Amino acid sequence: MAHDDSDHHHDNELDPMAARVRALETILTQKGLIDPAAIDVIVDTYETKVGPRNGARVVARAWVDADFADWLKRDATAAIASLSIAGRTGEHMQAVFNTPDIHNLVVCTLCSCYPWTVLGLPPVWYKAPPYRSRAVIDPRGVLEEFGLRLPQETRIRVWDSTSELRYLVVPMQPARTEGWDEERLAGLVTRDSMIGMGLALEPRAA
Amino acid sequence: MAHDDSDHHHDNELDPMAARVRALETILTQKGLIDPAAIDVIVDTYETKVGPRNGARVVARAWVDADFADWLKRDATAAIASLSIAGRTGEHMQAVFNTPDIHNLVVCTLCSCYPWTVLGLPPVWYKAPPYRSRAVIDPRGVLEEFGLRLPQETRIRVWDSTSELRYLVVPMQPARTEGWDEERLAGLVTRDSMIGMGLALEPRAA
Amino acid sequence: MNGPQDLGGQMGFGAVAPEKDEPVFHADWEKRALGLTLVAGAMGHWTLDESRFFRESLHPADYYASSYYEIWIKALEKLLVRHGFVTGEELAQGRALVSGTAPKRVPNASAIAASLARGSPYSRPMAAPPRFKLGERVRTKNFNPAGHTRLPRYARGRLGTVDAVRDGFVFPDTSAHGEGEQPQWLYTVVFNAAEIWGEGADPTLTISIDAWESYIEPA
Amino acid sequence: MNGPQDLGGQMGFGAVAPEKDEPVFHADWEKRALGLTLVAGAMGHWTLDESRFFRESLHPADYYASSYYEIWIKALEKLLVRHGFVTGEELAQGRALVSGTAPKRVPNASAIAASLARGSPYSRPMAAPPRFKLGERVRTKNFNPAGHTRLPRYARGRLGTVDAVRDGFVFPDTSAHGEGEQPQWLYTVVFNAAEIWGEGADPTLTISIDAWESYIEPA
Repeated sequence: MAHDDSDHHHDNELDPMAARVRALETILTQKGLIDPAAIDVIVDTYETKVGPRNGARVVARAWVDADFADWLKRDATAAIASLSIAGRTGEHMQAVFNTPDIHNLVVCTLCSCYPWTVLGLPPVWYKAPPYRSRAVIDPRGVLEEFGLRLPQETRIRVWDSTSELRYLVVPMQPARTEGWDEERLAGLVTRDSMIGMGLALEPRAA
Repeated sequence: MAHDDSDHHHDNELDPMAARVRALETILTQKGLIDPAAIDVIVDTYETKVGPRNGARVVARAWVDADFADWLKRDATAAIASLSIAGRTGEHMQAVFNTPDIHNLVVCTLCSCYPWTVLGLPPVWYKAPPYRSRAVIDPRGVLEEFGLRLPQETRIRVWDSTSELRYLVVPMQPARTEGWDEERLAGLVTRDSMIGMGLALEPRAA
Repeated sequence: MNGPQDLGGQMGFGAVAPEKDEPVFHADWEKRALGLTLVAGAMGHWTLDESRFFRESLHPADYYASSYYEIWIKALEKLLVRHGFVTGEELAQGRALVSGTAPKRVPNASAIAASLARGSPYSRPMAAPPRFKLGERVRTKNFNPAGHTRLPRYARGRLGTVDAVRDGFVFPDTSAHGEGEQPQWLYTVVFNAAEIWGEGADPTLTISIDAWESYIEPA
Repeated sequence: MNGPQDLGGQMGFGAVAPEKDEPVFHADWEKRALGLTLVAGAMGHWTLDESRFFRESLHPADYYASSYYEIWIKALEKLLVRHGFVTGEELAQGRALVSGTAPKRVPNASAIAASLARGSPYSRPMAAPPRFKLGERVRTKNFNPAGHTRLPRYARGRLGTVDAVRDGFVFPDTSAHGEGEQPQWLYTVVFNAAEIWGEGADPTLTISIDAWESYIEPA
């Protein structure tokens, strides 16, 4: 069995999906098709190591270092790798930069493509039909539900992730943060702002 | 209550939809919004009076009477009414005639529009997603699932019932039925053949 | 709306499954569902188009998991709530609790029998002549309204031919939303399958829709 | 395929519902579902594209009623059966009953850690130069394959502009069906919203997709 007995205490009433996944892991383990310890590694990686703090480091670096920002624009995969951030679903990165004129938004209408290396695993709303169906036809409406009302003259560019390219939105640096160091700036960079569903935090809110 | 006690014997274990409909009828009756006897009339009408035998009479008449066929082509509603067939969802009839060159097929991709007065209530498959999704893109595939393989050179015309017009397909008269009377011919006209999902029966099969 | 009802060309629903010697109804509740839908509609508070809009507004997961009479009943409940005839609490408890909207009419058995026999035409006299003529090349418009429309997604922005000029007909896109009948000329417009489905389309196939005048423009 | 996955522009799914302080996983089974999907894929018997095809091949009612990890698990079961690793009977009983396909490899914890850190690039060297150039006007093709494709329905037959010429990339439409990588040049193609959504489209909106070379043709 894939789990030791201590796991079973809180599973007295397994919900159907929990039971189904447990059964599948059991079968595959009994057949020697998988190593359950490999699953533990995956879970630990995305639960504790890889997440939006990676992306925030990239964005903060781009804010303070114009050369890095330029590199990120030209070759995001290499620029990001220079910060020791790389791996699965980060193989082909594209960084897209918000400006006063244009706001970038990322969606995967066909499944749930998302840049794991810089943002971790996607939130449920990113993978669910409401966002995937509406982001390409009514992005302003969706943004307003997230509390972000863009000026009417701001252009919106939606990037539908239909290939293995993965998009990272670089939000604009908030005003009154000149001279801040990278770590402090990174604290302003939310996950949603790197999908385009928000802005970087204002200094007072950070 | 809308039902007398005798109804309850076989309802000891109502399925959820049966319970839901029963509850709705109860509420509407208690509020005086409906007359349950009016429902009985509707059920009786479509269970015993209105059905594909109506359409078969129309088709058989068109086979034996060229003037009627011509009238049916020009003004199906009036021609059909001349046989005392009229009513709900038969207000705006169109008859479309199969020939050796063209086979007509009717679908309602958006809901379940169907010519009740001539065909009765639609079968489940006509209302369900497989037929509604496929009839407009792969009619040959659907026809083959119904056992009808049309010659490759036969053109297919699919009529998507997007308005209140209702389409009746007039199948070709089978060979070797010359001189048959209308009633006998009507026996060859299946419901499916009047949707375009079949042909009229061959004499030997009738 | 681009809702679950707009099925033309969608895939993944499996084989068409005709039933041998299919009965008119598969359960007693289906009979009552049909009747309830018709008699409640006969109160005269909503149009057929509004009924359709409520059906297609079911969540897609619900729509695709439901039989057609289930869809009818779920939409009917919402219509009755929307028009103030019943409350969610009444539906939950299965009995009348409060008074609601007064019905315009409550047809009895003979009134319903007469109305079934009579039908209710949707054609309307038109003051202006039709804009398009038989054989004319036209292009359907491209639009994606949140409200009701009878122009399927597969047939938008497509080049076709006017195959028939019909009559003036009640316009579903307004009639569904309490905005009146606003009748328009109706046309049957026919398309080659290749115009709609592109590469790999059946070369022997043509498809027609019935299109209200505002759905089309000169090609 | 025009399956349930092709959601762009569909309606009726309700509001986007972000969750405050959302955890990475909502239940322990989600952790195992993620891990199982990745380690089973690491056996090397199917491609990412084939996984996606199996997910979008779920019945639409099932797809729309399922959370994303549920979709993953349902598709994984089908993949494992399809490739002979498990049987339906084993899934029903929850235990191994028969021997099945021998796996090409069974990565252990350190192999998986290395593979997560390394990733697996989908770019491929191309012998021929790209057919289209930056800024060129192109039209996406119209096709409706029964198999896997990454050209969404909303973006078919549309006039756009090449916004970027990327690299050669594995072609999903063949890779999903055991027909090889057949890499093609990949482009980012951008469209005005009015080209896609027609009347009433947001005039400030542009939308781009990543399109393989065979998806587009000169405008």
